[in-house]
Amino acid sequence: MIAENAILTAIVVPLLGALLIALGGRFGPNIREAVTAITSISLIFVVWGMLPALIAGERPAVEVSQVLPGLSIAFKVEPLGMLFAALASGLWLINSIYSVGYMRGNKEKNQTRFYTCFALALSATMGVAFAGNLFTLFLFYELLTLSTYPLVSHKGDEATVKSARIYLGVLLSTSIGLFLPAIIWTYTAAGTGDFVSGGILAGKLSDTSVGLLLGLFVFGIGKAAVMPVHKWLPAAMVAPTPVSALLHAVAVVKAGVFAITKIIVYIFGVDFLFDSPNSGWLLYVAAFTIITASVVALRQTNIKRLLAYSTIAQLSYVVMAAAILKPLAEVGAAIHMVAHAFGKITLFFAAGAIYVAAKKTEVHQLRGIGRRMPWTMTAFTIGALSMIGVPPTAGFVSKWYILAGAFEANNLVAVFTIIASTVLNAAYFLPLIYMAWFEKEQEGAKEHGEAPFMAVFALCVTALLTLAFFLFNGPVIELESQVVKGLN
Amino acid sequence: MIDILIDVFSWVLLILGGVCVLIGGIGGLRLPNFYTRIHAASLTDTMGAILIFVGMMLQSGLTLATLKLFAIMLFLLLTGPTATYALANAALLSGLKPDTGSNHDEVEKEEPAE
Amino acid sequence: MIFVFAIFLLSLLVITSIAIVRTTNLFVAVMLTSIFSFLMAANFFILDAADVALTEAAVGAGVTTVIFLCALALTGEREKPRINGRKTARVAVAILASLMIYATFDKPRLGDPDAPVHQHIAPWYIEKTTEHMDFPNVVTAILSSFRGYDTLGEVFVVFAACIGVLFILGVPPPAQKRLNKVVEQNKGLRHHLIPQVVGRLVIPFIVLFGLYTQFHGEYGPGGGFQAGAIIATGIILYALLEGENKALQAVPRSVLLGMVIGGALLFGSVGVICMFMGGNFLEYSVLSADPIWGQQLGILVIEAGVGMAVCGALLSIFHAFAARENVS
Amino acid sequence: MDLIAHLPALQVVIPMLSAPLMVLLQPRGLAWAGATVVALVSFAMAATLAIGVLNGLTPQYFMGGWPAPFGIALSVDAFSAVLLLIVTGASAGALLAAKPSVDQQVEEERQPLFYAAWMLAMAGLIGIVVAADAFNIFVFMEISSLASYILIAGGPDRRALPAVFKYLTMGTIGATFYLIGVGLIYMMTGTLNIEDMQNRIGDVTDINPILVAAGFITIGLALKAAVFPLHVWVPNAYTHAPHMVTVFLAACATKVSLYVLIKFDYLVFQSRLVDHDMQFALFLMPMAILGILIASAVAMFEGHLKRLLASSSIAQIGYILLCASFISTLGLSASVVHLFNHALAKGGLFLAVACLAYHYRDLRLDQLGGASTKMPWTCATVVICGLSLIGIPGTAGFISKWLLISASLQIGPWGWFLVAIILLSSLMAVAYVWRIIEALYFKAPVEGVGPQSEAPIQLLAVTMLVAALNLYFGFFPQVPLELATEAAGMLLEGAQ
Amino acid sequence: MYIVVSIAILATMVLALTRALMGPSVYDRVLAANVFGTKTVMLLSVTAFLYGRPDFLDLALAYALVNMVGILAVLEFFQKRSRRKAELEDD
Amino acid sequence: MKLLELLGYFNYWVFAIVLMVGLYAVISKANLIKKLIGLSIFQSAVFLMYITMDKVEGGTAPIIQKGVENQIFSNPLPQVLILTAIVVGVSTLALGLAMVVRIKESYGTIEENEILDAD
Repeated sequence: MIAENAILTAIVVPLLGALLIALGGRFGPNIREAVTAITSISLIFVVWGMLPALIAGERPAVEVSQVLPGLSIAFKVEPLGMLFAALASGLWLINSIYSVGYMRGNKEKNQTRFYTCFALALSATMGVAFAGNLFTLFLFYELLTLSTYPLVSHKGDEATVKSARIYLGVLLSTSIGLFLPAIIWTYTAAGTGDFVSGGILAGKLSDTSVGLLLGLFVFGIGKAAVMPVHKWLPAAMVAPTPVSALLHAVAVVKAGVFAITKIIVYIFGVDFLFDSPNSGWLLYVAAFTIITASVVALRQTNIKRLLAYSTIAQLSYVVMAAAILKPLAEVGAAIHMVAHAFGKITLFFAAGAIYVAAKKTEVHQLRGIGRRMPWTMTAFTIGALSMIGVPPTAGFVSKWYILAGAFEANNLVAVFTIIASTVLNAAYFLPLIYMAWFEKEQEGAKEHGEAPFMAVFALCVTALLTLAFFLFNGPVIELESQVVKGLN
Repeated sequence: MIDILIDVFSWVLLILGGVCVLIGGIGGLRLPNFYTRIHAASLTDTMGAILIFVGMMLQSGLTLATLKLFAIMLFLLLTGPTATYALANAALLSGLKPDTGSNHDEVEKEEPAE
Repeated sequence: MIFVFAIFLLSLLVITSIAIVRTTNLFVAVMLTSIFSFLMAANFFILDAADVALTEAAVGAGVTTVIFLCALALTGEREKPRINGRKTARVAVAILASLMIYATFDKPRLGDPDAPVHQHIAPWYIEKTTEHMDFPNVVTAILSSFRGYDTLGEVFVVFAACIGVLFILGVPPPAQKRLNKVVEQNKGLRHHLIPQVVGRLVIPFIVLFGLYTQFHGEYGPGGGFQAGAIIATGIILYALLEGENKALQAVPRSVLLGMVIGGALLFGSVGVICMFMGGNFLEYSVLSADPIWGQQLGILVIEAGVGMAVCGALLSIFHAFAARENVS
Repeated sequence: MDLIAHLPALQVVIPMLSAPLMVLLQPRGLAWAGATVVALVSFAMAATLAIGVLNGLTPQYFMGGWPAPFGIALSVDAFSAVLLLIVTGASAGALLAAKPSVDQQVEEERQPLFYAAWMLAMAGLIGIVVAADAFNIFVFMEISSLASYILIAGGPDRRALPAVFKYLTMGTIGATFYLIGVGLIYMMTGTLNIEDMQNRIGDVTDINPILVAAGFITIGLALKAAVFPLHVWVPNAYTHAPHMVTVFLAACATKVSLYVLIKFDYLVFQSRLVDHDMQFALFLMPMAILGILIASAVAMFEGHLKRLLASSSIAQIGYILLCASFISTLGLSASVVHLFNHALAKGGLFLAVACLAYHYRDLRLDQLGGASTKMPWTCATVVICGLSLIGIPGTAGFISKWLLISASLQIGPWGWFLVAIILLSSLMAVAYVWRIIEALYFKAPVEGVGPQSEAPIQLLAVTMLVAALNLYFGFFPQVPLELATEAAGMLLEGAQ
Repeated sequence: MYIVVSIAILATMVLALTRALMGPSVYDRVLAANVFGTKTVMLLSVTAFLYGRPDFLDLALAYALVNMVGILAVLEFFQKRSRRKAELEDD
Repeated sequence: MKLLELLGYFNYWVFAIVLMVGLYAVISKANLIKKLIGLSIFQSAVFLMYITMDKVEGGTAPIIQKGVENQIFSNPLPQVLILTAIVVGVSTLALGLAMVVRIKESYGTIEENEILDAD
């Protein structure tokens, strides 16, 4: 019972926080930010408090209301969602700390709206993570889109609004145009949309329909940024860096790949999908996205855009891992979400810190910056290495599992893609790192030091986490293995 | 005997009335201009009405119907001249000249608005 | 024979309607409309609809013409020709008309006694009127009792029109150009002697006849609505003869509005009283120990209400238009 | 006097008889207060009736105590209960909020007449909904139409007048067409009572007049309901009407005509015409689809807030018709639920418009910049109701969209095409709703215009209440859904 | 016998209608309308007898009364118009 | 006989034609008053249709005469309906005319196209 309440609490706490932040905004920034911090800490307590029960094999569930017959708002905790929730709640705290540094350092306007929407987004994320059926997932998925829209368009100038429109347009139109019919189709075919171990669609659809439905889901979940619905992600780069971090690491894109993984595992069922001849294309699409996005990233000159394309590639890792349809690969998919989150948040924090301290946004401006901002650049390096998958970083662990899964399935395409993309990742990150540490700064450059303490502190924490995950990943893997235990 | 006499008399009246009405109608169509047509209309109207209604009154005898017929006749007799007066007055006021002999229709087409 | 009359009159009707549409002088169109109305009424009469014919006469030829003329005086009477879009409209309308004519061949022929219309409900009404109300006019019986609820609705339509005209024309007209000129009071037709004399003579008869129609409605053609319209016509005649203001002095606006409101409420309250006395809404039988007398009483009262409301409403509408004329 | 048994009659009679009284309530504000009280009482009665219907009652009432095919009967079933709730609810809500806005737009001395017309419009609409007699529907249709002409003509802009005139001509043509149709049916069946028609129409041997009648009734009511190519009166009428009138009429006027249309098509014609589904498939469905697409597209490029919403209304009417034309339980319940939900969403949006209009004279989108800072609550309700209009989950609009798509999926491969259209138009809805939101939140305020404060609390409170209802019915749609399912069952049963 | 009379009246109605359609001046049309009205009154009276229901003479009576109001309204209309014309000329 | 049977439908034909003439005036005329006149013709046509169906061969107006046995009466119901409809027609007309008067005052014209041009 306590766990049931905890689910709802996890959703309500940030919501309440949002309200308090909105009110607190009237009494000054300190109170507002204190409320944010308190909220995020309490969220961590609530979410992480559910862990023991989950590891013990419990699956707490709660139904809030029956909207239509067979269509209810219900929540259920299972390992994938738990991992996502734990990750998001944890990173929110760090992100909040960083935000304080970044937003104050940058003297941004409308900060109350920023923190409020941030909390709202977190609430939606919790909903996505704990959703017990497709409808609930969809509900919070849309809420997440809507609550992040004001964040993306934070600056409010013409260009930002335009980009934010692309962000919203792509996400909403894919979700309404493809995701929603897919959900309704599922409900019509299976009579339910509950997430059940082993899937609910087995034997209920013809082969052609399976391929079509999978397509609707994959492209409908625009947040997963599988090409060609990735456009919104570079567009959203206009947002302040903490928002980018939220998008890339904490919530939004993670919600996308999380949803796809969850649908593959709990709606289609891995075995059913594996036996279906028309589902193999997903792997190729993901592989294509990985390679293409990496190549595009090679050509980027703006740091944040480069990171954005890197994210697109990394997300497709998760999708591809899920699409390999082997237990080890599914575990890999889950772990890669974590690994990528740690790595990418570090990179974004670093990019933001550079912007706050030096107002630099382009790759070529990074020459010699390592000497001025050693902490930041160290963290950046760790993050980049994790992206490439070099031990001892988190990226290595997840790639290992995905590769293992690929070999298990004898899927050479996947193997080749992983290797090729690793090379490409190295190709665009290593020169950057080299440039930052070993090249000379341009003459007459502006004098600057590190970013505000709060920001540097946050990025150091995430860098450490990236390293730590390499060493202490046992509990996570154990937890996620529960997901696929039924598979073998 | 009296009945037959009354019947015959009333029929004669009715037919005469019908003829009067018809003549009035033809006059209204054939006469050359407005003021002459007024004559045709009003004269035969009154005459025709009297003849027809008296004819009918004879038919219905002393009943409520006769009273009504009388009332109708009275009103027709009253309104006919009034209407004629009103129209002639209006036409005169707005400048339709009562020239006899010549056909004025071509000169004065429909009233221009305001 | 009578059918031949009907065919004849109907042909005239078609010709008149086409002429109305073709003429570009709105005044002429209004005159033709009144002819149209006469023709229509004659047709109704020939087709055994005496009550309807009386209504059409009282409304179509009298009140409608007067209101049209009032409006014309305010808006001008010349229609500007428009060229485009006519052909399509004509073709569309012609196609529709031929479709409808084609569809007539399955309808019951005029006067066919076996038509379903004459089999199902109508005989019941004719039979029950004597039984429940004990008066001869079946139309009045249906109008005020069997389908009294429709009539209540009708009264409220009239009420709506009345408050609508008052509302819409309640805005003062835009400022006039000739401000320095003293606006001449409308004297009506006071200096026309013949209409004066005749009119004055006729007005009492009109009102009397209206009252007759009102209270004789259960026995002959007529009823509250026709009576209201006829009485209103009489008072309009007075206004035409003596001028607006004189008429308003005789029957002020507030009284007219009071009549509308009172009439509508009278009708409604009869219904409500029926409810209180244990019947359904408008179930007059409960009004008295003897159901037949109860029906008759109820019908008498509601017809009075209808008459009041209609008379008041038509006069209010007339005055609203006419008053505007005086200002402009 | 058993009050409950008399409810169907009282439902009509109370607002109708209160109309003349309104005229008498002359001092400032009294007419408003009276009208509001009456509307609230009506709403309470409608709610009582709806509860009764949910408990399995179908109250019948015989006017004048005469038995059904001879006298006029009133009846309340699940379908009419939904409409009753919409009409009385919209009226009560709009009236509760109306005072500040109406005071601003209608001169004080004309207000008693205005509220009297309002009462008549409400009584007329209720009368249509509860009537079980085809001709009685016509009479009340005219009461409501005349009253709504008056209400719209109360708009302060002179453009209201030609708009109403157009509405008047088209509305009269529509009503007359309906009258012709009823006459033809009467001619062939000899009855005016809808239930009796339903029983007797099967015996009619000559099908042509019935077909013609179906055509006339469909076209006539489609005119009044603003079904796609016959909608031309809507944008101007809605735009130039007083804001509160727009709230009221947009929420229920066209829907009542749709109600009559659906009722006639299902109860009277369906059983007789073998190819009835063809009628829907060939005429109504394409019209609905075109209406959805074209009106949404128009709304996307419309620059005036009220016109934009009016265009969107036309598209939403298309949805309702589309669902109804599936001839399935799910489709019909979707239709009925959407009637309800759209009334909520559009009512809320127009209420918010009234709030905005309290400070903004010019309601073109490019004039509304910066509203969000001064009127945050109003703008929040715009967002919520806008999302409901789009059909975002968690709002009432989503429920109907869900049912709609499920219903289309039921009809086989064609359904996918319809789903595509529905989704496309939803995206268009995203586009136009987002244009409003962008205008309110992200445009810089225009120099010299703009509010200093929020809308009056009375207006705002109702607006927020409606927004809250949009959310509430997104999560707990049981009541409308249950009524709708029952209504669908009843209609389809009639069709067999 | 009534039939003969009614045919005569119908014929006159046609003639009057022709005049009303032909014009040429508006006064001709008004005159024709008036003639038409009185003929309708007569026709109704005669048909009432033809039907054998003389109680319907009420109708004819109503027509006779109403017709007059119509004509006087026209007179009033003309008078107003000429007055307005005069005022316009004054300005 | 054949001819007479055909003529039995004549009323409906007139109904159809007059109805369409009225409709034509409403949709193709620009003058608002002309539109209203068209509208009232249009409505009158419907009255004609209803009244046509009430007639019974050899029937008389449904006012029961005392002492006369076995009379056939025409159908009273359509008459009642049309009485109501006539009232509705006049009400609509009055309202429409009031609007036309106001339109003339605020636009200076009652031609539809000129009004459209003015805004």
